[in-house]
Amino acid sequence: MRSHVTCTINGDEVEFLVDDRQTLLDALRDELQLTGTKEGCATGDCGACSVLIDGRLNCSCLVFAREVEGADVLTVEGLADADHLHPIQHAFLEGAALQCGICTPGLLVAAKALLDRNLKPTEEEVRYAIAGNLCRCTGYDKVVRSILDAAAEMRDSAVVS
Amino acid sequence: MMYTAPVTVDEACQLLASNSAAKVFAGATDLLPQAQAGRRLEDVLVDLKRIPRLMNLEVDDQGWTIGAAASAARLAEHSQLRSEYPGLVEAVALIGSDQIQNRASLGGNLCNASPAADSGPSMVVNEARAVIVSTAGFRTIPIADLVRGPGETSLEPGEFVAEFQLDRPAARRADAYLRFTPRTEMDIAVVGAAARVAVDDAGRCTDAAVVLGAVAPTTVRVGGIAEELVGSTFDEEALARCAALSSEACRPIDDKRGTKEFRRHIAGVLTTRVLRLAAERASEQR
Amino acid sequence: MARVHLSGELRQLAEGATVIEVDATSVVQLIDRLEDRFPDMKGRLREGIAVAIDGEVMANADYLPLGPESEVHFLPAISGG
Amino acid sequence: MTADVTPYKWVGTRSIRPDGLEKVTGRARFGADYHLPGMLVGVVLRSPHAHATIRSIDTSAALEVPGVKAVITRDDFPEITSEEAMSGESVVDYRDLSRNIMARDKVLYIGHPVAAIAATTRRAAEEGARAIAVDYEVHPHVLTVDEAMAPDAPILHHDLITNDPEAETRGPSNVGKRHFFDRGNVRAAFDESDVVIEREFKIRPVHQGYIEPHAVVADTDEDGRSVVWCSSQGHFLVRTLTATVLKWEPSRLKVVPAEIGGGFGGKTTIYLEPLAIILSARAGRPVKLVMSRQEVFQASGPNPGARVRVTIGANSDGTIIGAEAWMAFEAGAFPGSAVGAACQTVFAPYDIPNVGIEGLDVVLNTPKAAAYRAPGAPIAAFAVETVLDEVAEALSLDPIELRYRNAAEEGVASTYGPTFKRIGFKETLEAIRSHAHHAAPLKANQGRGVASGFWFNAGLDSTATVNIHEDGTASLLIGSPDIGGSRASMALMAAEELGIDQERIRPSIVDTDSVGFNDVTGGSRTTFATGMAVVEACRDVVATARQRAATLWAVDVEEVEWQGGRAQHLSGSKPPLTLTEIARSAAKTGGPIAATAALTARGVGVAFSTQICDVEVDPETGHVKILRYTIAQDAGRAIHPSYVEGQMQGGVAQGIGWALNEEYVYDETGRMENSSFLDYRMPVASDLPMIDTVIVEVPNPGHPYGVRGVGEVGIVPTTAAIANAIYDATGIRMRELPMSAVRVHSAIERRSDDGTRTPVG
Repeated sequence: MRSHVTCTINGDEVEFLVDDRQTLLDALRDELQLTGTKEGCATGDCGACSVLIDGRLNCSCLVFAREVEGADVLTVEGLADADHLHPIQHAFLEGAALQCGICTPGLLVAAKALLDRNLKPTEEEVRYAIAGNLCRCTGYDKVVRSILDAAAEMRDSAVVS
Repeated sequence: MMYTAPVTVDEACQLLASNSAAKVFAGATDLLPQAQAGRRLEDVLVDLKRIPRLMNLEVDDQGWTIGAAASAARLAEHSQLRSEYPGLVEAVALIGSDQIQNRASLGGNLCNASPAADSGPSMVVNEARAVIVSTAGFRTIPIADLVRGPGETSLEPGEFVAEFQLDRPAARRADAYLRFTPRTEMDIAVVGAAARVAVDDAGRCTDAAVVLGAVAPTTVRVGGIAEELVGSTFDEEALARCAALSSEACRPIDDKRGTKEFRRHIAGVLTTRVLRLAAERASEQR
Repeated sequence: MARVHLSGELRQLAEGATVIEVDATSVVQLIDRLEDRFPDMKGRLREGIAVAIDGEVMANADYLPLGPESEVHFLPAISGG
Repeated sequence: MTADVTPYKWVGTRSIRPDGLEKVTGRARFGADYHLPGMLVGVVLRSPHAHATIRSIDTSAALEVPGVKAVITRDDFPEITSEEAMSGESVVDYRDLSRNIMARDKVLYIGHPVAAIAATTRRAAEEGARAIAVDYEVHPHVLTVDEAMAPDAPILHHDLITNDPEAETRGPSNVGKRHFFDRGNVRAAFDESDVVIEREFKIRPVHQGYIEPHAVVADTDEDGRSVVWCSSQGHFLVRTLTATVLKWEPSRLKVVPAEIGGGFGGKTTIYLEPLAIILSARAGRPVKLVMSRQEVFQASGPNPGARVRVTIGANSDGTIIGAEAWMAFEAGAFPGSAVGAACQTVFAPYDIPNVGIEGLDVVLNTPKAAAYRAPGAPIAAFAVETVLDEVAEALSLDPIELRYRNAAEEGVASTYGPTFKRIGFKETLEAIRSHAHHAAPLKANQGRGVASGFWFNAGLDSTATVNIHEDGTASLLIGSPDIGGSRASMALMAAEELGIDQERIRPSIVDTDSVGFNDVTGGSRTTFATGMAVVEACRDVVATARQRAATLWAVDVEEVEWQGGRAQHLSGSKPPLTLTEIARSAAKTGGPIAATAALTARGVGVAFSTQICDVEVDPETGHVKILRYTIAQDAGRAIHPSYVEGQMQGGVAQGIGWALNEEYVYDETGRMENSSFLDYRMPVASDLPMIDTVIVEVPNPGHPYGVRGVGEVGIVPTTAAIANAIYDATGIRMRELPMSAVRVHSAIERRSDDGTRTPVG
């Protein structure tokens, strides 16, 4: 059965049609052409499909598209403002925290979820916050350092603004 | 397949009563991976997360009421629940990554009835109750009676769990939960062990219980723990005897996550450690 | 004269010789000469083989020049990961 | 310790990678991110049996399913005879490759493709797949090396004869190839040795674990030409392999490289491309085929499982005089595991006079193994580097000192034959010995282990084009897919050659019609070989630019030098001309400025890595925790240090997963029980410490910037370093991978029964 969904995605009011069986991940990628959110496993075990739903970190492959009716969804495409990158995106580039990049969208969204609630994370808190995001290229070292750098930068700019 | 999202308990009950192939869900963190592995989705899926009562998490003098659809993350973030039931919150907080935590529900974790469910042992050791509802009304059962075996609950057709109830903890009583997994996160318990102990002013044990997970078709309440510990100060010999009781009580299987012998041995190791942790917490309380 | 080092299976096919001097200025010429001298080697030096010349292992080495003192080894070709 | 301060302006700096912005904003397009108008969704019907003959396939019902537009089976693919099988020089057997992509007479593993369907929706395609009737005659199957080599084992390929002159039986066998190397007299060496240690090892299959499943979109037109968008480690290789399997002229295929979501060797072959191309031809519409994670585990190319026996003989003064290895690798459904490479690398780091190495390539009813990061070498190193640790203990020698005394260096005849040129093995040993980690204190139940490793690295062929635009910027057209940051390295080398800011250089990975042939991104070759082509093309551009300056100044070109991105006149009498000024007047001085370099990259430099790790073992559960990890590796010259470090850290992290928790678990029917990222346990962020890196730079004389490949050698020593650390912590020698808690604990239990050394603390 196909149904109509309206919700906010990356700040835009969006309407789309889905099959009731379709997951949010498939709807984002196939109906809305937002291919920044990636599929690595479709069983919630790799985190490559991570999005925020009403501020909460979720695997979009474990969410039926219809569940986000009226919700506020954030994907990697919504992280940057018009003309400048989010501090986490900037820190990932500066810190060489990505190689192939397939896990990067999910990691960026997970890092944002962490820093939204805790701007002074320890290394261990960062590691557990991104434990749901598998990366096979980097060994996580530079990813963790970049998230810590982003947190420091956001703390500094928070003080200024 | 049809997706429905009722906003009242009655509406949900009607949906289940009118369609035998309807199935409730909250986080779908077991449902969707199973569908991905080939299991056919039911014709009607009933999303419970829009029913306020099922998302409820509140406490009063009588005790705690936890909506069956409330996410593990909300439970873990509730500071009072964390202080009164640290073990239960530990168990719930171990159900998968942050992504899974924001969806997995207590109701889903228990009703999926996996022998390795992390919330099972803690809910049983804390003598929680499940409030079940259908068009015939509400009924309450001890949590231990909810799960019958792997993938099988005691729910009748048309029934679903609305909420869970927990008493307020007595003074100087505390629980704890530990599990063994190869990875530090994103893993399924090879063995889980929940303990609840109470102590007197001198730190001597006045009550103790251990419930194991992933070592039998359902959770296992280990017999003889209280007899071993009451009156003791959790000395090493007593804890060692409890470990032996736990290993004895297991009816584990060999599977891709562990061998029988390993599970039996780990059940003993975790029993000693979880009792010690619960005892420390109980005596710390004023 | 290229100095061909033989090991294992190739050495058995060359009646146990470990090092052979062969007058050849390219690898394909060297292989022809070896096959003439040791007929059992036919077909063993062309497919799935890499050639090491003076310490450098190369696939597709057929027309590479050989110096008077070149040290040559035949090795199973490998694929990278 | 590392080389002198680099004399370069750009090479050796930590620039932002050119493809970074696309990847952090979600705009980068991977294999599954392409959508074409009218595109159909494809699914593959796979064998439920580990070993069976296909008597018949009836697709009539499938074609009736609404939405199904095409159904293909073995009948849609040309037969490749055994004569045609080895037509190319490469290592590939095209007959086996084509039979792995689509089963012919037999299915040889659960997951083996039997048919493929394209439909307007995924559900229709799946319904179509269910409607196909396949009549199987099931045979007994074999799942391990021991089962496959048993005398009465069922034979997978009746045309597979062991190429072994000494083999008694000459009939069909499951042992395809026998590799055999020897030098000196290893038996005599053992007789003379003061210490001889022989040990057996068992290694389970593991997977490369790339997070992006295989994905392709193919659009075949009425003229029989097809455009293919896919993620791979080499789109030219995809074109060659696919064309050969289809018996098409390669020029009928244009392969467009998508960003690749990790490969590690697993995407240096083809699975879906031929299926999508033929489905598209039959349906007359583009077809997208994407593997599920379960399909990636069950039907792509895991690393072989293996059994290994290693014997090492040494004198009391710490000199190794004899070493012997026997290895049997599980190639999977078709012959062709990495046992040949394992035989060559097993003792390669060491200078050993007497050597005997035997390697068997064994087929069995599991998916055909593919390459995985230094294929074969990690298995061989796990055995050798743990036996070496025992030899060191027997001689009460420091493990690093034992390796140092026997380390190969320039002029040493390697155990795989060729004489070593300048290499940096000893430098990596010294880097670890002098590192703070080596002397740090340890607590109870903690242990420290050391191990070393070698890898060849590859040269092969590359082509690169440099175009200078009228604004003086340069674009690089590159044919090597970039996984780990090679675009950044190319830009840095080009900037150094041209003398302009690296941000004015735009490297892009272009399709098979837009640049000359390039071999695969694998064998740690891209920065070395494709880098060499970029450097040569840039030098042509500089020569042209000097010529144009000479024309502008009306002087002879010998009077013009190129310094810091400017043409300078020897006399100094003319104001220097920047590349931008020269480019702006190019139309007047001879036309556009561009150059292409196409070459076989000669002068490959081999690489070494030495690693040290601390573990804590919970004696009650056998759980192993990695406390600290340090890797030293010879990179020759680090072009982009961050991405060299990234390759080192990535190799170690995969090695840790391999060492502790990763393995294929089959049930008795041959079905993989743990084909998900939940039960195939790769390390998560909270499992690992920071991974400290020491880049050793012993420049490779064969490369303009001294580059040695860095992509693979980092994974080679890791499992042994951890095994040696577990021994140091518990007194237990682990000789089976993975060293899971279950196995470590049962070893602790067994050992405490026989009363030998009890664990520390």
